[in-house]
Amino acid sequence: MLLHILNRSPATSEVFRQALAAMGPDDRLLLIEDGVQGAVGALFGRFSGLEGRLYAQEEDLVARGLAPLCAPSVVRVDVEGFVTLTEEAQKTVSWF
Amino acid sequence: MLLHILNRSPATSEVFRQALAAMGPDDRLLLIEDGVQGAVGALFGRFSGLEGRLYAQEEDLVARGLAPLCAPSVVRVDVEGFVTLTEEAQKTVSWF
Amino acid sequence: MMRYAILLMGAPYSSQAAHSALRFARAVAARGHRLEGVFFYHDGVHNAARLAAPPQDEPHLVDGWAALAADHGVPLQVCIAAALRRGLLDEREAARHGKQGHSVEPPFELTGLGQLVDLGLRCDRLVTFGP
Amino acid sequence: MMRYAILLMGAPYSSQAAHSALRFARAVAARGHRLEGVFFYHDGVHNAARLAAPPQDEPHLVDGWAALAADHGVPLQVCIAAALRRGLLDEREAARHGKQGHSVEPPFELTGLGQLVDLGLRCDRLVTFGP
Amino acid sequence: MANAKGQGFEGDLLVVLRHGPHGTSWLREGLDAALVAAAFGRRVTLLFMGEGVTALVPGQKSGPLGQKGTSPTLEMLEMYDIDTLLVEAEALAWLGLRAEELMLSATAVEATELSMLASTHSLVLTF
Amino acid sequence: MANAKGQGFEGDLLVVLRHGPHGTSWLREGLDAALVAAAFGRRVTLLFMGEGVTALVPGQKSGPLGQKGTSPTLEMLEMYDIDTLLVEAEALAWLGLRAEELMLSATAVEATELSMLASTHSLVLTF
Repeated sequence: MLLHILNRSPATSEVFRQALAAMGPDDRLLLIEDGVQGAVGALFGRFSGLEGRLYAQEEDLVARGLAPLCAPSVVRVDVEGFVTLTEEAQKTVSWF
Repeated sequence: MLLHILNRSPATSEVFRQALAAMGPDDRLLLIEDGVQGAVGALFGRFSGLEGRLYAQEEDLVARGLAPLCAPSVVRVDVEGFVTLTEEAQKTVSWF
Repeated sequence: MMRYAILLMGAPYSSQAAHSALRFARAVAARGHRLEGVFFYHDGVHNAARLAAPPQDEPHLVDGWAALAADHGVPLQVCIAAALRRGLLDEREAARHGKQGHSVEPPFELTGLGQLVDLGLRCDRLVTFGP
Repeated sequence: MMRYAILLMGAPYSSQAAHSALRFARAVAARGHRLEGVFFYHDGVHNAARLAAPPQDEPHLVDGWAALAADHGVPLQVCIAAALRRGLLDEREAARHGKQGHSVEPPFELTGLGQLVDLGLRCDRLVTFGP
Repeated sequence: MANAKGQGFEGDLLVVLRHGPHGTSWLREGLDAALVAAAFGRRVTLLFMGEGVTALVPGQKSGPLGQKGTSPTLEMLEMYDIDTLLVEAEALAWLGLRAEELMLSATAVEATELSMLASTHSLVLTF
Repeated sequence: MANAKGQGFEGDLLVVLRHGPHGTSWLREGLDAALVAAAFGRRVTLLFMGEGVTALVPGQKSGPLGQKGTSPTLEMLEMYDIDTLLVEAEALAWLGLRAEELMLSATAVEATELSMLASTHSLVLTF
């Protein structure tokens, strides 16, 4: 199981498609920085099928005022949770 | 008539949609740098409806080996042609 | 003859923006227009990095801008706020911030954002090159 | 306890990558892991800019990295080729390229890309922060 | 106040903000340009486009390292007489917010109206 | 030679190249990392993804200011024993080229095969 990390918003960048294409069936996806926009509103639809494997960095949601808008099925993790995710994955792959 | 300038590839960036949204019916679009990928292959389809108003920077096509693949309806201009386009337009707007 | 200004927001080497802007600047001057200034903002301020040492077989953009200034008297204006954050200081700012050494020198000049607004509204054309 | 390495490819201020990487680095150390190195590549080399003078009410990332190195003995390795192109030179490279002054100093060290490959394959985890 | 027909949008400077807070410095540097122009007595219109609409999400906070973000700057816009704030309607839609829920009073602009904005201002800067 | 089933792709380092030549320094800096790893005796797989496929378009030239581009570096890959070159089939399709038309011998990889690549290499670097 790998951890993929995405920091770009699906509103502007098609990079999320590369992350999705490279993900195995058990891999996890963590949204950080502007990537957390993907946990909100209609953009969340880009990640359908990842229920239980889609994470978002809590601090980035909070700083942007997006925490109240975050889709309920997204698992919110703080930076300690980010470290835990990297421990649990065999390796990490970043998409930016 | 305004000249819009786009330097990102539609393969990765959604910025071309912003350029298209901001264009008036007589405005022109010049593709430069990685933007010239939009003059090639299936990506050219993103700019349908701009016939006669879609330009591409010749030097950028040539450096990338893309000149032979450029769609025939794209008007190819060198840097002097770029200057002429800015002369003819009332102002320029850049999308990156 | 028209008055032109260029706004450059891309760093050399990391993006092609600086190459495009320099080529366009030369073409504007060759065409007989008056280039009233190049304004460096965002990561474009790195074009003023006097310590840049690119490989010998690659164009040296910092020198390229200086040559443009020498040939056509074009002011090279660098946003001071954007530059300070990014480690680009002239001798005066280095002294003011207690830093030894400096990273910007003439013909590049640190200036305020007001110069960009002035250039943009005073010239017939402003062309932006982003990263 | 695992061995971690960080690859940082974003400049401070222009992107959040450096903030994220520094926070992650501290969390890794707090968790008891061993952070074997931070490698600065692409625009990430600007994190080593000793002349950076950010506004007083913003985090000073260059100092933040130096504090991490002091607190946890983390090597801060800057790709020399990426740095030279971008105007980041230590005293030795400045002398070698005939430049007066320098823009990188310890604890940041200029080094080759081989160090990145070594870190990546030697550590249990490499985490990349891009712009 | 700007209306939905495009009248009232004429001005010296259109600043197009296409990035959100915290992730990059684009929003901050774009706002700085707008503030300086306004301080010099120029009429400024702000257009929040694409990701830029997230600049106006209410309840923004400092970043975990103490990064201020841009909401304090946005709150100063009125002092600078920058009161024409436009937001791309389509971007608001994907965010799932209505214009009234934003942290500042802003007018939603439909796609069909966007194209006239650039031509009704003397200068357009995109960030 | 890598085959279409994913066997033979195992190796030390997967370098994912997602940008074309000339526009940014990503491709050059990614290739530099690959060359250094290979010089240190590591097995390297290159995956050209998205815009990255344009790195392999034949007939590339220097830029108008004398920028070398990356095709001279690509021609050195064989000397460094980097011979596993993969290209995303979907990206080739939008470019309108077939794998045989590229400047170097490369294997097209379908979307369904992409996902196994990251797990079969010790380290993945994206550029």
